[in-house]
This record gives sequence, structure tokens and C-alpha cells, in this order.
Amino acid sequence: MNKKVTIASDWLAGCAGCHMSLLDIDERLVALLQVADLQATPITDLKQPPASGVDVGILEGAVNNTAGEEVARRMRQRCKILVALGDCAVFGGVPTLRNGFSCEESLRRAYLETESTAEGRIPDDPELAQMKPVQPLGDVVDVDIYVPGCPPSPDAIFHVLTELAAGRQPKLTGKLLDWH
Amino acid sequence: MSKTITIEPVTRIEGHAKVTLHLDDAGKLESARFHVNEFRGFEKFCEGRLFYEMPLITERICGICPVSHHLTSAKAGDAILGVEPPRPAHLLRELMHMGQTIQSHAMHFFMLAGPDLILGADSSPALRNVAGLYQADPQLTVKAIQLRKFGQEIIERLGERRVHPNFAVPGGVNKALAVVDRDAMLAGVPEMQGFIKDGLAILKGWAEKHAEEMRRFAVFSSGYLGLVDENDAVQLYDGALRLVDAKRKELERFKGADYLDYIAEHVESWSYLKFPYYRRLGWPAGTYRVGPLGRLNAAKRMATPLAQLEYVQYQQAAGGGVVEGSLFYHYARLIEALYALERVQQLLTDPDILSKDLRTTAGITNREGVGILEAPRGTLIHHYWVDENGMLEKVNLIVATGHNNYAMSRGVEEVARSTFTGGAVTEGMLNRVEMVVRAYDPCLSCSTHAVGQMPMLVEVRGPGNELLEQHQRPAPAV
Amino acid sequence: MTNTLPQEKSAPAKEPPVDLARLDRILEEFKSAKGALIPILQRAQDAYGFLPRTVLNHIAYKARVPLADVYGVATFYAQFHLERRGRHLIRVCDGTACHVRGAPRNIEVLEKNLGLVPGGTSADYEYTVEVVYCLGSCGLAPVAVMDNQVCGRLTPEGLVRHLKTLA
Amino acid sequence: MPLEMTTSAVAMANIVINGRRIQTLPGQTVLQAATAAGIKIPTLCHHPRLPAHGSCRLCLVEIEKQRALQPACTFPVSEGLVIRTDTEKLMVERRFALQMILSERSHYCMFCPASGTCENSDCELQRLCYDHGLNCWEYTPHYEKRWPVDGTRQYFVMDHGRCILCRRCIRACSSIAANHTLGVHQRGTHTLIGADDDVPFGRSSCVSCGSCLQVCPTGALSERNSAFAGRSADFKRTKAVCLGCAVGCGIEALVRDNHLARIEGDWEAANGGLLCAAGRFEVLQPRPPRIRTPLVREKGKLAAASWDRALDCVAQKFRKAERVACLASPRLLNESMAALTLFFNETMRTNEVALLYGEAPPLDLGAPAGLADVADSDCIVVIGGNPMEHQRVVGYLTRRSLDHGGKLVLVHNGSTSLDGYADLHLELEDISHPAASPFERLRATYHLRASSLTRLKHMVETAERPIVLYGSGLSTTVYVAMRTLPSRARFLPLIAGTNTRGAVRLGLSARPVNGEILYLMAADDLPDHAPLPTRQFTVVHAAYQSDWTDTADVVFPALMWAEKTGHVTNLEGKTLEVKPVMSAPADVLPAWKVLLQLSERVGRSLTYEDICTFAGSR
Repeated sequence: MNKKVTIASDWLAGCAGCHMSLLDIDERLVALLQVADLQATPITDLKQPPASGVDVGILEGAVNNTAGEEVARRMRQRCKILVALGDCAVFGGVPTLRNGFSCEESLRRAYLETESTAEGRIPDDPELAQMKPVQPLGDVVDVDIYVPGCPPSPDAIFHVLTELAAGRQPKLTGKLLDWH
Repeated sequence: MSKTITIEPVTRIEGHAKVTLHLDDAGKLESARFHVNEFRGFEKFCEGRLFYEMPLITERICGICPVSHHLTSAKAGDAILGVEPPRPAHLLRELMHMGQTIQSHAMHFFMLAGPDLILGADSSPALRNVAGLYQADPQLTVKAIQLRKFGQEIIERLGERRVHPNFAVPGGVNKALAVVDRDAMLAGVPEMQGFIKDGLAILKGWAEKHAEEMRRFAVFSSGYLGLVDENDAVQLYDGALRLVDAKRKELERFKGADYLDYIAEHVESWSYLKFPYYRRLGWPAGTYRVGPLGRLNAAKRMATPLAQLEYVQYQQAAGGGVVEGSLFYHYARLIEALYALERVQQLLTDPDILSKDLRTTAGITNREGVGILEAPRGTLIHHYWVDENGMLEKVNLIVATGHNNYAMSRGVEEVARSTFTGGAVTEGMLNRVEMVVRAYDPCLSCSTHAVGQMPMLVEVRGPGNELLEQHQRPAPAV
Repeated sequence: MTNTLPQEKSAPAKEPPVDLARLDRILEEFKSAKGALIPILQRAQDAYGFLPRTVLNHIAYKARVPLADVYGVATFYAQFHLERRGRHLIRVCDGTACHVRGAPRNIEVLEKNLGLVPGGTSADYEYTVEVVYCLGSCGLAPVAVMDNQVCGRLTPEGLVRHLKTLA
Repeated sequence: MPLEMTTSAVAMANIVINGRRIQTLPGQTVLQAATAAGIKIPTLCHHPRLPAHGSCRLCLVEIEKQRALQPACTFPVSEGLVIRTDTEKLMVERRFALQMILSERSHYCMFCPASGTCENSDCELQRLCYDHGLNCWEYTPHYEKRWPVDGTRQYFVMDHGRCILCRRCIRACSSIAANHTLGVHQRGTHTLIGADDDVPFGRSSCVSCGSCLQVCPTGALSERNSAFAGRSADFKRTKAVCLGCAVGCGIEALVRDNHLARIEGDWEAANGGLLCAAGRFEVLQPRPPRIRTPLVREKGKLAAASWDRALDCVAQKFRKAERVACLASPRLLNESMAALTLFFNETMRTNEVALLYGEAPPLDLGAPAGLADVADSDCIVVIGGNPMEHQRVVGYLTRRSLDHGGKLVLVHNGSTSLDGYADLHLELEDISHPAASPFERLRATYHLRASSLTRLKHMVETAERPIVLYGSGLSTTVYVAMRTLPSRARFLPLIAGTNTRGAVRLGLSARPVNGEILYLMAADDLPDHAPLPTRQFTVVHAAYQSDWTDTADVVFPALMWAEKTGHVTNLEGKTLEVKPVMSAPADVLPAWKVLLQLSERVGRSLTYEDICTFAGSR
């Protein structure tokens, strides 16, 4: 049991599609659970990687606000190997389209100008995170393994995780290396 | 002294949210808020792109229901071209949508909500997940995986992959269905029917054991909205929008294209997720619920035989009339999954399903187009405005989860009120609050997408907001 | 010799009419010369002070050079200007030497006095200000060149004085 | 400028690539030599059909005694070169080149029509990145910079965010289409591909020939119609003939699930990949509703009917008829033309068979010129025709000849878009009589003054490879004069109507016909507001619903161009094989089959053999 590789994952500004692609390994999920111990993930109830740390940290999505930065930093601190999962984490992806506009423009459109919005206002509660220009994960923390793809194929993800569980450095070649 | 309790992130939902509970000096609930914490700005940054790119851009809003956005976007494109896709194209689009409904509902019931129902809300959080479920019931877990796989494979066979497929284009679809694929899919139907029935059995069992909870957990009245066919049966791909009041009396029946006349959105300073409501009744009186329970209340029946049978039992279980208990969302969800599966069979046996008449080509005939569809979590609306070259000038999106935004806060409040009666805060109490949110299966990827995780804290703050107590969630027994 | 647009493009509406007779004389000189686009553009700019679209179109048509190439060359070289310029050209250096010796202050004063941004032209078309990075007279820093006259060791006051002498 | 560095017939040069001894011809580039020897060197800005450019640095190779790495696409071979194409150093350089290219713009692969996997990507940049194992971008692009998307062109779109400035589009625009619309504007990080003096593409001198689209290595240029309809790998690619006009360009049709999604120019055909907007794009535009079954008028309304019913109905009318007249679209293939001529001449015993429109000038003025010769001519005479309108590819080839210093003599009245390029411009006099019918108008005659003729002759005499592009409707004296031009002058008729030359060979021409019954072989032609002469009874054989079919008494469904099998004769007089690229609706038959069945019912039946022998005999 303690032999298992411990994994924590989380998502930033993305679409959760990479985690879905992880689930798309289907029955192999069972095999994965034999060698890997999924700790804090969006589909489990532990809210953050344990302070004791994990072997592998997986982050999906780009960094686009202060809270995202915190998550990225904490994950970096608490994992031995950090995996950037998917185009958003690797390149920046679709969320970076927002960088072409000022936050104000975007917020105005969404919360004041949209045709269906009545008595609009721009959300400004301190509970809400501060928006920042969208960056790929690698521009915020050091990334050890890049797994591009929108989303990465289940095969690619399974390959990476099983290689890591076996203590090897995964390498994406052929069909496993795929961006689109 | 008054306290604020923060639950963040709410887990086992698609995306992240946080809940804050404001307790008064007596430790009684003052107010509860369901925050959606992040914003991506699709409405803005799609401006200047071409309308026919949108099915591939907007599906990136959400990796759980990309097909909803993919198809809704293509439908808005149809409207801009001013064409009706050939019948076979509609059948194939609906088939893909049914695949998604099955996978999304299956994943939610077994992998996200399941742990609460099967393992119990008070079981160890370290086990309250898919892995724990597997330990508790390996067979069931495998069935869950296979049911989800069945749905995902439908999407893959049509759109070349499971997440973010490339299939629908304005005017139709880009690929015909191969005979081998049709036969393979058909072959899977009976077994999957079994799996869904197993799920229903589990749920009914749970419901009987927890009849009280089912009846009392987060129960409140609201309006309901969903697509229906000409017989007022639940429709997921196309049809008319039917809005009913708290007594299920029809308030409106309207075409998706006219949504602006009926639906408006309210904004709160503390959430990036807007609050849609029925224009005529205003905010918040006009708020309504969508998604499985919303749809089953908005409609009068299910269009397929097996689902209809279950629908009747469901009504009885809820004491007939209006089903208001949030936990019934799980029940309704499985009934819809069954419907989707029956629909898959109907579609695959339609003589037109293998046709190669797949696309109507046309120039840009309308400068505006609305697409609408019932995503797994509720009504999804895409509205585009283009210039004479088909470049987007304006975009408006109302996503499924948004409609339930108010309901989730209401639900959280109901539960918190009955749970937080002063005294120590237990993890189980907090999870109960999450269970409400989970019942609605909010897809926050769609809504705007989630913020990253903060440490999961229960903070107790004084009136001056000074920190008085702090509970860390129990660490796993590793 | 390559062919160009089937017919000469008409001038953009906003542009004031340009007397092409002078341009025709220039083009006449280069009639037989091959690959003479740059000298033609230089002479044309000398004649008109800048390169109006009408002039570019006419050059393309007469010299039988694709308009896209004429425009490409005109926008590639910093020496060519497609917008009307001021009567007086002031090139202020903000290179390292000049910068540390107070060029920024000088530029600020210019902007105040002429009410224009670097690279801009005053509304009355009297002045155009360019900020450049080294004029090769770092010994005289901070330096500016006004209508080809080098002015060194410039103080804001001196700068304004020189401006008056130009006017 | 030659499209490829041509190999001059000099002695072999011996070079060594990756240790292999290879014999090449001097004048070849290292890339050509390597490719010929089956050694693959990665390229990006290079395109075999375009002049080499050497800007992307992907084809860098190590050459002994060269200080720096050299681009293989521009480096000429010479005796004794020792070259390596596969060292680790080169891999590093190439990866770096790719990283730099990726850092310049914002390539959103996830929603790019060209994007795909290592197996099906249509993006050459993406494929190279896969080949070189790039799993991340070293230098994050400036996402805050929004690169313009130009959607002002009707058929295809430019997304500068996906442009790598390889300049293939510019080279194609100038060297293939000779249109010179595109250029490089601004410099440094502001560099953009632009049109004319930086106007939107849709308002530029662009003629939408689509040559740039066909050579773009990324998704920067993408076609509206086929975007997201599939990737090249998903399509069935069929070489076919464009039936848009008499040029008969070679095309490649890309079809998926019987949906014609895209058309590309066939590099191997006489048009060398070049097409016009009509052939590449307009044919993909929406058409009127298709006619899928025979229709028969009952109580004033057209109703669907079985073939038997429709054929019987027509046959019965034909048997009783005094005189049956037939008008045929010049878009018909030779087989159908032959069947129709036979059927009406032999079976129906009438000579009232003519073309609906389409005119061919005399075809025996002198040595014939081929399409391929036009671009190399040093003097082109265009007389009595307007290739830029009606045989556009011939027009573009004509302009290509001007880029090589060729002279242009324009002889016409009115104006054409070639006017700007003419070295000599001569006026034609209209000596025709006020026209009576549309067919009369076709006979309008133009005359050329003797003085003009001599000037024309002079130009031709001073040229080495003169070509005369001539239209119809000129006075006899003009044609006679053409015959007296020096024998090295070659002639290419500007024929109106796709297969008019095939029709003429079978003795058909455009003229008025008489008869109480009219049989209109419209094929997939559409009436451009030309109403039919009204008759007691009208049969229309057409692919699409139109004013013609609306007023007909019986309608037979016809094949559209992409479904046809047979032959056409193009303006060169070449007989081109027409292959179907997609399958026809179940109930639609080739025209000749319908005529055979009619002939049976009328009682004097024809056979397929009759048709073939007849078609062959001419």
C-alpha cells in the first residue's frame, strides 16, 4: 500500500476536460488505482495536497488569477514531480484569448452589456480572486513534465502516470504527442 | 459572536466553488452564499472570430459537457446561415448528445454523488471517492466506468474523440455514421440498460432508507424550465422551452430564439456566476430550477416507455405533484440517463441514421443566431451577432448551471439552517452542505470556470472579522 | 519588368489632391532604370515631404512595380513617411549618454511646448518630433538635431530658445 | 522566374550526403539532390512548385568547409560537397527554429482547421513539431497581442495569428497567378502579409484564384466552405476535370461521405495547379434545389413521376409531332452530345438540333498552341475575346508571360482587365447588324482596319514565340489575315461554352431552332434570366430547379458535373477524360441513357455502340 505512488491533482483556469480524459482511461483506472494513490483531487474529498507532500502533482489549466497562483505554488511545494496536463497548462490555451482584452472590457461585456443582463454590476466581493493576465503554468512555477493536448489522449495520460508509478521518466512520442 | 464558515473548494462537482456560511452570535445561520469564484470572459474574447469556429472554441468552455456547447454553437450557426440541417444530421447530432447525457449523468451518479449515497455522508473523507467506492464495491465501480465509457464512445465514434470532438458544423455534421459503428453501439444498449437499472435500484434503496431526508433535505419551491416536445414530454436536443410555476402550471411556452423576451440575468457582487430569472416575475421571484429535476417538473412525461415507467414511480416516491426535494435530482438524473439510452436505440434504428445527406451549405443570411439545447445540467443558450463577413461582433452565453445558481444558494441555506444549530462543527456537517450543491451537479467549467483551491478551512471569525477558531479538515489516514 | 494593377487605384477619399506632374518628371528620369524603386521613393518624398497613397499608387502604376511591393518598401525603411510631416523636424536623442544627462526632461518640455508626442506632428504641421537612439555625438549629450542643425548640451530652456529660432 | 531551379544538361557532379556518394546535376540545390536520392530533409517555407526562399531555417544542413550551417533549399550543389543532414547539432538548430517560429504568433491549434495528430494534421508546422518532439513552447507567445483575422474575402480567410511569414502565398500570387496582390508590409515584429497598399483582402486586387490557399503550410489561410469539414486524410481525393469553361483545368476534388468539400488545382495538369475563383470556389456554392425524379405536368402542376411514365409521355408526344426541336447546353459531355445528335438526326429525322449558347471561331488558322505554351510566349495577341472573364486561367497565364518580359497586343472593343498591361492596343469596329434574337446577336461581326493589322503583324513578326488568343465573331477578312501571320505564330481559340468544341466536332452550333416541341438538354446549366422560346410542349432535362423546369411540361433529372463520366474536348482540342468524383442520387441517369430509352419507345432504337462509333467518327 505504501509502495503506491501518491498523486494529487487540481485544475486551474481550464475546462476540466483533461481530468475527463484521465477518467477516459476507463477500466485501466482500476489498474491505475493498484499502483497509484489518488489523494487530493477534484473527485476526492481531500481539499488540498497533504503538507507531507505527494510524489506527483498534476495541474490542468492556465493561471489567470491570484488564487490560481497560490494553488500552483502550493502544488509545486508539495510534490516531487509536477505535471502540466493539457494545452492550457502547457501553452496557455484558449483562456489566453482573454489577454487580448483588458479585464475591464471583459467584465463590462459579461456583467453590464450582455443583452440578457438586467441591472448589471461587476462582481467585486473580496471573497473573489483577483484577475491577472493568463499564463501557462510553466511561466509561474517550474514544471517537470509537459503533457500537451486539448485534451491529452487517455493513452498519453495513462502512459505518463504508469511510467511515473514505475519510477521512470515518461517520454511522449508518436501518437502520444498531440496538441490539437 | 458571529462566525463565517468557509467550505472551499466544494469537491466532487465539475469545477470549484466555495460556500460561506455566516453564523450569528448564537451560532445560528444568518446567511449562506454559494460563490463562483472565477471568470474566463468567453463573451468578450470570442469577438472578432468567425462564427463557424465557435463549435470548436466554445466546447473548450467545458470538458464535461463539451458536446452541449459544440452542438448549441452549431445550432446558432445554422440560424446565421438561415438553414435547417438535413434530417440525418439532426439525428446524428442528437445521438452524440445522448452519448454525452449518458456519460455525464453516469459519472455524476456513480463517481461524484455515489460516494455519499453508497458510502454515506459521514464516512471518512479519505474513502469518500471513486477509489473508496472501488474498495467498497468493485463490481459496481466497473459498471459505472463502463456506462460512462459507453456514452463517451458514442461521442468518439462520431466526433473522432471523446473530449472536444469535431463533428457538428453550421448546416449539419461533417461525417456519416459507419455501419460497424452503429452495430457496435446497438450491441451495447441492453447491458447498459442493466447498469442504469442497478443505479436506480441503489438509489431507490437509499431513498427508502432515508425517506425522511429525501423529503426534508433542501426542499423549497421554485419555477421550472426545460425543453419539451409537442406532447410536453422531456426533450434534450430540440423543442420548445416550457416554463412552469411552483405548482407546475405553464407560465410560458417559447422558442429558444426568443429567450431574451422571457429570461433576464441578475448579478451579485459576490459571485461571477449570474442569476437568470423569468423577466415577468422579476428578481428573485422569477427564479426557477433547471436540469433533471427541473426538466421533469417542466414536462409532463417522458417520451420513451421505460423512462416513463420510472417517471411514474418517481412521482409516487415524491408524493406526487411537484417534486421539490433537491436530493430527487439524483433520481431524475438516472431516469434521464435511461431515456437517453432508449433514445440512442431509437436513433440507431432510424432508417436515416446512415444517410450521407449531412450538410446544407449556404451563405450568411442572418446577422444574428441563437442556439439552444438541454445540456445535462439544464438549458444552454448561445447567442451570436456577426458582421457581413461572419465575424463575431457580440456573444451572449447563458449556461445550464447558471439557472440553478439561486437554487443552490437557497438549498445550502436550507440545509445549513437545519444543520448548524450551534455547537461544534463536524466534517460530516460540512459535507452535508456540499451534498446540496452536489445534488445540482453544477458544472462550473461551464459557468465561468473555477478558481484554484484554498486550504480547506473552517474559519470562525468575530464581528471585527478577527479569527477566533480554525478547523482544518481531517487529514487522510495514510 | 513585372506587371502591376490593371488600372491605377483612385486616391483614398480622406487624402487631399496631389499634383502628380512633379512625380511624372521624376519617373521620367528613371524611365529606363531597372530596380530604381528606392531612389524614386526618396525623390518623391523630397518633392512632397512625405509619401501620400496617391503617389505610391502612381509610382506602382507607372514604374510597373506591384503596389504591394512599393508599399512594402515604403513601410520597411524608417526613412520613408506615409503621413504628412511638420515643416521643422526635431530629432531628440534618448540614447544612453543623452538619457543619463537629462534627455527625458527635454522630451517632456518638447511635448509640453508643442503639445505633441514623440513621432507625432503638431496640428499646424509646423513641427515633427522624433526620439532617436544615438546620433553619434554622445560627447555633446544631451543632443538634438533640428532641421539638420546639431544642438548639443541641451537644457530645456536652450531647447525652447532653439525652437523659437526655427519658427 | 522559373518555378524550380532548372537542371541544365551539364556533366554530373559528385557529392556526399550522410556518407552516401550521390551524382547530381550542377544547378540542382542540395535539397533537390537529396530528395532525388531519397534523403529526407525537413522543410517549411519551401514548396516544390515555388521559387526557393530560404527563410525558415528548417532545412539547414552541415556542409564541410562552410563556416555556417546552410539552407539546403537554396544552396546549389557543386563537385565534391560533403553534406550531413542528420546530426544532433542540426536537430538542436531545427528545434530552436521551430521554437522561435512558435513564439512569434499565437497558434491556437485547438480550434485550427489544419490542426491534427501526427497522423492526420494538415499543418506542416505542427507536423514538424511532432517530428522534433516538441512537447512545450520555450518562449510563451505575446498573447496580449491580438493578431488580425481578415474575413473580408468571400471564399477564404486569413488569420495572421497562424501566419509564419514563409511567404509561400506571396510567391504563389506572383509566380503562379501573376497577380502580385500580396506583399510583406512593415518590418520586424510588425511584419504582416498584406494586399496592395494594405487594404483588406476583400477590397484588394485579389482575384480569389486561391493559389495562396493551396500552398499555405499552416491554418493561416483557410477556406470557409471546407473548414472543419474534415482533414485531407478524411477526404477521398480524385483527379478530375473542371467543367467550368473550355479550358478544362485539372482539379483534385476532395470528397467526404459524398459531400464535395474542397477543390484544389492539379499540379500535374496543364494548368499546373492554377485555377480561377469559378473553378475552385464558385462550384461549391449553394445551388438551386436538385431535381431527383422525373416530373410530369398534370392539371397544370408538375408532379413526380416514374421514369416509365415520364418517358412514355414524352415518346407519345414525339411520335405525333410534326417537328421536334432540341437545344443543348455546351456543358454536355461528348457522349451525351453524340447521343443527342444521333437521336434527333436519325431517330427523329430533324436537323433542328443546336447549342443553347456557345461559339467557336474557325479552328484552322495555323499551328495550334497548348495551354502550357502561353506563359512562355514572348508576344501574345488577344483578339476578339476576353480571357480574364471567360477563360480566366488563360488570362492568368498570359499575365505570367508578361512577368517574363513578354509583349501584349490587345485587339478588342470595350475594355478588359488586361488593358493596363497592353503594349499595343487596337480597336475593333462593330460592323454587325442590329440584333434580332439572342442567336442573331452571337453573329455580331467585328472588323479590324488594315492599318491596325499591319501594326499587329509587325509585333508578331518581331517575336520568337508569338501566340494568338482569338475569339469568335470576327470578320472573315480578319481570320484570313491571321492565316497570313508568320508560321511560328501559334493559335489558341477562346471558345465560349465548356464543351462547345466537342459539340462543333459533332456538327452542332448555336442557332435558332423551330418545332412545336422543344427538348432542352440543360444538364447542370442554369438560365441566367434567358427565357425559353415558348412551344406547345417542352421537355427539360436538368439537374436543378429553375425558370426552365418551372415552365416545362416534362422534366427529366440530369447529372451535375461532379457525377458525370465521359469526355470533353477543351479549347486546345484535347479530349479529356471526365471521371465522377461523387455518386449521383439514385434515380438520376446520364443523358445518353435517357435518350436510348426514348429512342426505343419512339420505335427506332439506338444502342450505346451507335453512340460510341458516332462520337468516335468525328
